[in-house]
Formats: sequence, C-alpha cells, structure tokens
Amino acid sequence: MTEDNIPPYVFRVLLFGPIAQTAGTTCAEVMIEQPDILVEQLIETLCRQNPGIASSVRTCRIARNHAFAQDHERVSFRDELALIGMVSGG
Amino acid sequence: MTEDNIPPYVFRVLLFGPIAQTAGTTCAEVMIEQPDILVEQLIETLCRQNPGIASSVRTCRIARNHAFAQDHERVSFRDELALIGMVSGG
Amino acid sequence: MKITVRIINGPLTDSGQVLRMPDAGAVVCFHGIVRELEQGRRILALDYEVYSPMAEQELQRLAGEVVQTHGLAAISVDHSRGRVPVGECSFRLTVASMHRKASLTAMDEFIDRMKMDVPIWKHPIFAEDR
Amino acid sequence: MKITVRIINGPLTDSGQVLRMPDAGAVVCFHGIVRELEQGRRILALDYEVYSPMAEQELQRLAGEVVQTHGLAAISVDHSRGRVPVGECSFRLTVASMHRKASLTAMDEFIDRMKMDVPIWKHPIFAEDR
Repeated sequence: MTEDNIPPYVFRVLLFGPIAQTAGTTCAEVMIEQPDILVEQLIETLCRQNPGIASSVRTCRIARNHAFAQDHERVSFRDELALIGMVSGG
Repeated sequence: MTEDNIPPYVFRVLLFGPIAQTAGTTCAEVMIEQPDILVEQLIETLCRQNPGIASSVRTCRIARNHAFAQDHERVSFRDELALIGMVSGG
Repeated sequence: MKITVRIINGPLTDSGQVLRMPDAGAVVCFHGIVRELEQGRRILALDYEVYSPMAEQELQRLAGEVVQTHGLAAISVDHSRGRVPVGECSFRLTVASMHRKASLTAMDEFIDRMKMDVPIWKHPIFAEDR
Repeated sequence: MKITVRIINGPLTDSGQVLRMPDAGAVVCFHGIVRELEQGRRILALDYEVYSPMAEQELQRLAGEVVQTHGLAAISVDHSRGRVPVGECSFRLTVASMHRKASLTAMDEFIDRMKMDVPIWKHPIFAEDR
C-alpha cells in the first residue's frame, strides 16, 4: 500500500497539440474519489475540472498506457493516461 | 524523282514483340500500287500478304513516324511505319 | 524485415529503406515534404510533437493491419520528430507488394488512417513570428 | 525540369530523380521490379524491347497529359531497355504534387496507360531454357 493510495486519487492526463495550448499545460490533474473509473466519466470530470478543454473534447479519445481505450473501459489512477484530440502528422 | 518512285511501292512495316516472333521478321514488306494508302487498307493488305500476322491484327495499331495513326489517315511508302500490337512495358 | 517503424529527430535525410522482397514486383515510396504555405501563411518549418511510445505503437499496429488487409510483402514507415524546415522530408512510407494496385491502395489507406489515429501534431513556425 | 523521360540500358541502378518543387507536399516514387515468376514459370531476367524514339515520345506525351489532368508539379519516368535480371528495377515513375491524392491517382493512371500505349515489350528469359 503506497502513500498515494488514499482518496482523492490524482489521475494525471497528458495533453498534446492544440489542446495543450488551450489548457496551458501538458498534464491535467483530475481528483476522483475512486482509484478507477470509466473512460466516459474520466472525460466528464476532466472537462468539469478544466473548462478550457471542454470545447474540444468531442473530438478526443482517451489513451491508456499507449493504446486507445473505449468509453466503457475502466482506467486507474496508476495508468498512463492521455487525452488525444485531432492529430496532424504526416 | 527517285528511282524507287515507280509502282509497285514497297511499304516497310516494322514489327515488334510477339508479332515479330510469329511473323519471323522485324520488318514486313507490303507491295502496293499507290504511293499512299489509308491505314485500314494498309493493315488489310499487310494481313493478306503476311497471313501469319492476321490472327493478332485486331489488337494492333499502325504508327506513322513514331505516333499512332487513325484508320482513316493516309500513310506513304516514305513514312516510317510500324505495327504495334499488345505492349508489355513496366 | 517485414514491418519497420522509426521516429527520427529532424528531417528524413537518408533515402530510406530499400525494400527488396523475392516476389514484390511493385515498390512504392511516398515522401511527405514540408510545404512553404500553411493555412495560407508562409512558414519556415514545422515542429512535430510526437507522443512516444504510443505513436510508434499505433504506426506499428496500423502497418500490421494494412499488410494483412492488402497482402503486402513489406512496409516501412519513418516520421520526423521536432523541427523540419520547408522543403525537407518529414514522413516517408514505403510499401512493397506483388502487384501495383495493392501498394497504391494500401499507401492511401495507411496515410488516411495515420492522419486519424497516430498521436503526432504539427506546429507551424510562421515566417512573420520571428 | 517538370517532365523528364529516360530510356536506360539495363537495370535502373541509381536512386532516380529527386523531385523537390517549392509547393509539392507529396512526392511518390514507383519502382517496378522484375519478379522471379512469369506466367507461373521461373525466369532469370526480362529482356525489354523498346521501339525508339516512339517509346520516348509516347512516354513524354503521356507524362504531359497526366501533369495537365492532375495538376502535377513534376513527373519523371525511367524505363529499362535490354536485359534486367530478377530482383532489379526496370521501371521507375516519380510524381510530385501539392497534395497526396493527385500523385497517387496520376501514378495509377500513368501506369495503366503506359501498359496500353507505349511500344515496349518484355521477353522472359526462362530458367529452364538455359
């Protein structure tokens, strides 16, 4: 049992590209009472706690540990989480 | 007026690829009474005088001086003529 | 090697993988070059932000799917990270297949899907910002 | 130079023209490689018979039409004459355009039309004939 394993749990979500610019940070922190949560709930909480992100969130997906996660999957505060908006490689 | 400018005129038609192999030559000679002739008549005479070619002639076109000629155009015995069958470059 | 994926710092300056497979009659190579206009404005360069290792993993996954779908002999993907000046190559995709149509279709599909799914972002460096 | 056409004796061994145009974001290069099977039989090489200068003229004409139709920035065509061993390159087409789709479509169309209209013939050298 580690020190940080007490509520609220800090979910750190990496931000990139235009969303990071809008949010003014490359890592948003979300405080949640449970150690894991549905992807759709994470996104909802992320928007509530970081209103600047909300406008672009409709085109975003959550990646958990470097792979896209579905809305109905659960993610943990221990996961590496990222909010992936519109990409522009190539 | 050159020596060869008397009938019959010799139309030389270059052959390539499978048609040259079938005909056993890379240059078919066609004797015609006029110094120029419609492309369609040239093809017809070529087939009559070189029966080996006739079976593949339907997929062939005549080139005059390195460009494809239409059936209704006239070609001269002085032109560089070629019978272009199915090609297979690339 | 059937699938290779590389993220490279700066422009892609070498000429890329040569894909020679015993029965690949068609090898097609796409080069994405940084253009001097972005949204109608003159730029000096693009800065590519890459989320590693997810970008590499997504490119690998996508490459695997495209190889499978189109029966490719081989695929090689290189993408730049960081600054790439105008006129330089930032992306290179090489595809080998038995016949031409499979390579061309696979190439088009790969690039379409990359532009949807691979976490890479470009940031234009505008000329007038300097 | 916007359009270049070359007929080259033997395999295409150099890496071809590098097409860098100020506003071409996409450069696509197709390599046709001699495959080891022809009509299901093992071959050693292909011998390419080229009707010159008609082949060059037809390639030039075709290149001009495709540049026009698809608004290409540049096109370069190289084709072998004579013997090209299995695994070597006999045909290379490089196309540059502002965006990717134009290059890929133009490439496909060019090759389709070349295989109809350009007076070049391949003669397989079968392994068992030696």
